[in-house]
Amino acid sequence: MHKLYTFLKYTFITLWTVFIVAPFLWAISTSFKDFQSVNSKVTYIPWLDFEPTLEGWRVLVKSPARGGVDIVEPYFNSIFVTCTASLISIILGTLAAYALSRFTFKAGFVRNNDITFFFISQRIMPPIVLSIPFFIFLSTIGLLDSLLGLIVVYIVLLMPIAVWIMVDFFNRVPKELDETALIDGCNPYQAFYKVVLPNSIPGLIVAGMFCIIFGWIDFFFAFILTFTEVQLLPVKVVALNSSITPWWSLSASALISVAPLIIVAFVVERYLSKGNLSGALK
Amino acid sequence: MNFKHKFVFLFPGLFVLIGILIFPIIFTIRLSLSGWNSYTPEMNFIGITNYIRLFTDDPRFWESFFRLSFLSVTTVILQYVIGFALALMVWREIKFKRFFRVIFLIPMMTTPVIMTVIWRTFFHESLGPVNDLLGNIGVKPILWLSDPVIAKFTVIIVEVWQWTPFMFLLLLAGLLSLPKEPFLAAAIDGASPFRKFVYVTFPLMAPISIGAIIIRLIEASKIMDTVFVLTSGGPGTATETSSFYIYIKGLREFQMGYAATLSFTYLVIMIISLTIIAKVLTKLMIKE
Amino acid sequence: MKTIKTCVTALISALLVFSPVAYADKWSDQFPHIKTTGDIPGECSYESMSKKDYSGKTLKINTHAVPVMGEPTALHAEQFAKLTGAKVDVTHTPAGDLYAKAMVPFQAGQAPYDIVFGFSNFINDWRRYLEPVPKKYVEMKQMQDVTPSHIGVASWDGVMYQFPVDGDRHYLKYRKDVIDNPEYQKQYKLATGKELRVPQTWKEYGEMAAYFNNWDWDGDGEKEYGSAEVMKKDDLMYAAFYSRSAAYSKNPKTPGGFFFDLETMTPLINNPGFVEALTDWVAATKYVPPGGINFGLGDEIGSFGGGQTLFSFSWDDAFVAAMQPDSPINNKVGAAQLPGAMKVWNRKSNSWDEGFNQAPFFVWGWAVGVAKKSKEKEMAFDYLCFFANEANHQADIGIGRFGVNPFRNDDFKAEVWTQIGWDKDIAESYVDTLAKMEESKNRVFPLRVPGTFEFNAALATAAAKALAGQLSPQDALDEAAKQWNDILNRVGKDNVRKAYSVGVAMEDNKL
Amino acid sequence: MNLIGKNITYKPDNQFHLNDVSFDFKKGNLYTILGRTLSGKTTFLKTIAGLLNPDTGELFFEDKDFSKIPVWERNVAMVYQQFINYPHLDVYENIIFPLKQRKLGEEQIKMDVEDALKTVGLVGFENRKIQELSGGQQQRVALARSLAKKAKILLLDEPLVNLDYKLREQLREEFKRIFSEGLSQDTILIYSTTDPQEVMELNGEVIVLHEGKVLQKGDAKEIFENPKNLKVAEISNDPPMNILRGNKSSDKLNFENISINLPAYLKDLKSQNYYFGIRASEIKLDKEGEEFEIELAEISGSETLLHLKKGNSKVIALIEEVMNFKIHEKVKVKFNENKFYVFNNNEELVSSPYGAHNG
Repeated sequence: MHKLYTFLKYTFITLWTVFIVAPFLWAISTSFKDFQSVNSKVTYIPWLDFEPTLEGWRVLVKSPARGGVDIVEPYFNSIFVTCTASLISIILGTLAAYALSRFTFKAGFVRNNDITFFFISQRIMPPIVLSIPFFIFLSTIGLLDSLLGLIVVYIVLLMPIAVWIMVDFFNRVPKELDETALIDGCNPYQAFYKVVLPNSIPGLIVAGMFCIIFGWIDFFFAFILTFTEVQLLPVKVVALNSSITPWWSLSASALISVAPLIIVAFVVERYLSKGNLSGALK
Repeated sequence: MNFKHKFVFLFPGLFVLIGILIFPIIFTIRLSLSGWNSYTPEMNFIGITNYIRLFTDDPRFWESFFRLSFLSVTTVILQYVIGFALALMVWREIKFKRFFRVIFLIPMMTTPVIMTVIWRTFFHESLGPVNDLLGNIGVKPILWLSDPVIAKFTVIIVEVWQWTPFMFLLLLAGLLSLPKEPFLAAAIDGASPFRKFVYVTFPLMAPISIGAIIIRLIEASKIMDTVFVLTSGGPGTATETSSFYIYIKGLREFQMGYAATLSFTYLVIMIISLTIIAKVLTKLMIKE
Repeated sequence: MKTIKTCVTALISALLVFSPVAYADKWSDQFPHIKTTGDIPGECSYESMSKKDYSGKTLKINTHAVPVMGEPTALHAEQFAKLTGAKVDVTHTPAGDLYAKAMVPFQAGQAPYDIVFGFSNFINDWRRYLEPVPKKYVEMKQMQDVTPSHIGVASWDGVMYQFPVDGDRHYLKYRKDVIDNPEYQKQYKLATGKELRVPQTWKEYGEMAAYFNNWDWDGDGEKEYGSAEVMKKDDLMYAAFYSRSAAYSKNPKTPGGFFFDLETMTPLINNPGFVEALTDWVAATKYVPPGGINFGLGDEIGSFGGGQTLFSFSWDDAFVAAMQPDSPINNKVGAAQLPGAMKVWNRKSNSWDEGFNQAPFFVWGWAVGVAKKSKEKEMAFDYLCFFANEANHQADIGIGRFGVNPFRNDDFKAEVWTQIGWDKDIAESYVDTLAKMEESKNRVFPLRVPGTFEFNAALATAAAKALAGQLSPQDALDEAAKQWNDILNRVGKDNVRKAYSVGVAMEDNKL
Repeated sequence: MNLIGKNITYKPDNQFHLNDVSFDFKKGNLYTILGRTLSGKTTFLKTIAGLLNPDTGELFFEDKDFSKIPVWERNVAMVYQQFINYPHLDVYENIIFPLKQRKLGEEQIKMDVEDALKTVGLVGFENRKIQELSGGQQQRVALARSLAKKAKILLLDEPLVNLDYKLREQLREEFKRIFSEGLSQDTILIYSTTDPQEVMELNGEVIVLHEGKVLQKGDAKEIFENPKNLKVAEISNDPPMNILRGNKSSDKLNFENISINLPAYLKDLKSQNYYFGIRASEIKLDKEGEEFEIELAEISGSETLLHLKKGNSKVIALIEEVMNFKIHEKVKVKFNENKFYVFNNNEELVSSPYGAHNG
């Protein structure tokens, strides 16, 4: 019985791993192909099935005038926008989450839960709903096609995530902890940053991770709200999608775009293993 | 606790959010009462004409909505079941634990709109590896993207691949934070693994599960990039979802006023149904 | 005087083009792109542009993804910047989003781009935001060589809004190595009792495609299929449908509209002609490669260009791509006009007119305009003029991935194509095909009216439902026609009629 | 100079947490709040600390309106039943935290901390992480932090309840010592508990709290000997006092199935129905006694608790040694007839074996 369970367990894990890895392997293989190797028949292994070429990768750094896309600048733009927006969202979101977790708010029929739901409900709106209003909004305040404008929009996108995770997290931090700090002579701000914050690092890491992921993978707002000054990575990559789709460079860019976040995966896993995140996620 | 300081904590975030959102929301509502389109880009007032059109003469929207419900509920259930199973398996000691945990997390780090392009080549009916490999064992080409029924499941496969890690992470973290005592008690009672799961693990995980399911439902209901890249809503309208339909009406056909009507209606329906779902789940999963 | 001058320059340029040796001048040294021809004198030649000074100014352009149109845009931008000192920012956008990407800021009263690329059928929605091409460009020599059809496509009611940089039409591509193969001709005759030849009608096309479907007819160990077509909804697929419908529905005896009856504004798309075409098309789902029902233009080009199918019909790109030196079917493809039909619907008599009918479809193609709100209009037009100057154009049309296709009389010469390595008979059949389309008096132009997108999207949705087997062709088109009526009511019949009459005038050879 | 509360009521969500509570606490004294879980003890302490604002009522300390002073300026200290320390700081940093907050000089801080550590017996643990300490040690750290502060009001909210039996006993002993040595005459010490034994041992002024209401105030002995009513009698005894419905006849106390000779001190009682209370420790095994059936036998420490039943009468007896019984076994027990408390139908004390008579 136990042996059977172990066998099934490892089988399932192996199958799932194969399922997860398969598209990446396919992307790696495809990124070294050319038009011929993609379009005439199905090929898998370089040298054996097809003659590999680095063209797909070269396209990513070449100038568009020579048929490339030059993703270097967009890459750094994406990192900058994602990190800045995440940071601001985490700061504002954590403050709000702390308030919602610790204090009682009443205004008419509105209670804490309603305010929390208001925050989270922002995630319900599909980007398409907001894209046009945001366009008008940003053009009114003169932030279209700017990093700042994108950051403003991403804050709306990311703050709900930060609030959601941090409210949960703070609800699990005994409120006696902050009460003790108050009694020990801290005013509420001091209690927050001297005591609550240092003990919320796991929560902040998870919230930060989710913010970074959801900021990094956004395509729609970056697409609608930028023109020539600022370009983000996903938009640039999608712009590879010409009438003849260059599967090879798309594959290469897919691999490159996931790379920085794999680091995030390792960080999260490390904290998970140490058990530090346990309290962070509900 | 109740201090006036509480407002200093809440208001920056709240007001930033409201400040950024108030205009878009009012704008959307106003836009939904106008006939703004590509040829008359004006904020004229046409009353509830758009709403009448939506409720009396647009079966495609409602079809897309029910399709969306099917897709998001199915994917979220699959993600939950698989994510829970995976989390249980790498919860306790297992060989290469850390390796598996990292691997299981990675799909959600990929940009859907880019990754789905890879999936499209992957499921390409004549030039993709899946049908080719299946062909080697004698399976006829499966119409992954062009059969109205199978295409839905292809979308589900891709969504499950992308977002199961999200469930997995939340549930694994939940498992790791469970108190040890109930498990000790169960072990002393000599409960079988199955009974232990049903009577100890699952009830303890119920609140976490509800949170994770609701958040995933919210996210899954926005499903659009996948459909857009994978099938463009086709074949026919077989994989069109609400947000993709709104996208078509808004940014392809440029019926801005009508798209705003769809958006607003969609939003209201979603908020109501998610509230109900949250209530029902709480009833079902948490025994008083 | 002017005529003489034109003739002389044309002669000179012709000489330059056809001289077998690479022409070396100071410009081609600096810009290897034009090494075959060197600079060709003209209003917007390299020489003329180098005299302009736009330093300190920035030109912003939104164009299609690299490489199709995107690469030449960027390339010429780089050259233009070098010549004039201007800074040129180019962004690339997938085809499906070009419309929205320009339209959103247009409607918000913004002009983030000086130059916007799009498709020629955007003209009606875009023209109120576009600056008409100034007289001096319309009248310049470079423009004189553009064929009347393409001047028509770029203009609205006699005013040119789009700067001609590309010419587009749908035509048939076939595998010469099969159709002209005596073995297969015999085999086909034996099996079907019919001739294997370049299909003259859609029925022949279908029969041949069905016969050469799902077996390895080129001996490469892989199965080949009958036809690759754009069937994926919203991805230009309605163009494919119009191409298939033209022969059945464009009756030279009944002028006054192809999509609508101009007098009554009744949608015609559910008449028996269109239904017949859609029935053909539904049958075609049987002889496309697996997944072919979900092919976009890229898939079609990849599939045919990769040697997977016998036929394909759409834009030039697939043909030029297939003829690239590194293509596996290089010099194995032929071009021909779209198939015709042995009957055509007569909506006046409400019956079929028997007899062969063929109608070329001048589908929309790449088009580009200058934003009215742009602050750099002069520079923008200079750029476009430079983009399309003769030296650049000659170099661009030979590069398949650029997506720049013939639209000048000079392009319809076989030598242009043999020079880049095409077999002579292929080059001849190609230019002959294109020229015949230009000459045809039974042409169909794309729908360009307010709400074009809605009309096309409604039709595409209906056709896609038919292809997917969700509806019968008649029901699908009835549904589309009903939606067309709804859209007409929303937009206003008179608005649509007014705009549509411009296109109908071209079709009826009145412009 | 006292801590005075007047008519304090706290009633969030329409439920009383504090119901018209008044008190007058003097410096240098120990006050114990006795009450069941959810009786309002924590609310009471938090109100004094300033963590909660009562809906009505006044609070004065040193003749100042205490309610105007925010919690962080009140100079109180509080130890929770959960072991609350700052997990990101080590033991030493934990203890100096409030001192640094008050910006005391370094020398002063050092001395205070050493004193505090010595008092709670944690010398040598300065650099330990909080998570590395046992529950009892964690609670000592919390106590040390409160002591080092030399606060004018020290609040202890069931500090021992989450410790195991042995530690509790041990720490309780130490508390007695600490309270007598380590506290200045300036300090008001308020200690809340559910455990009557603790109240007895700490021997301070007692306030019995139930559902937010003060039921009785007085010293421990007074509460024990003269519980004002049935509720106080239940709360102030562990196990709770056995309550039996019965009547008094001329020479007997009659309960269902049982009758007992009338003790002398109840002679003057009117003959009618009463509630009779008797402590578990006053029911003894005795061969002469009534026969009861054992429903449950619990062994706790060195004692055995017997849940007994006869007909519908149920009582608990406390045997002060460890004995083994079988369930449903029959035993004979005797009630100490001199230890009956009598409550009237309004549940008020009428007569106590210790002399108080209220009518």
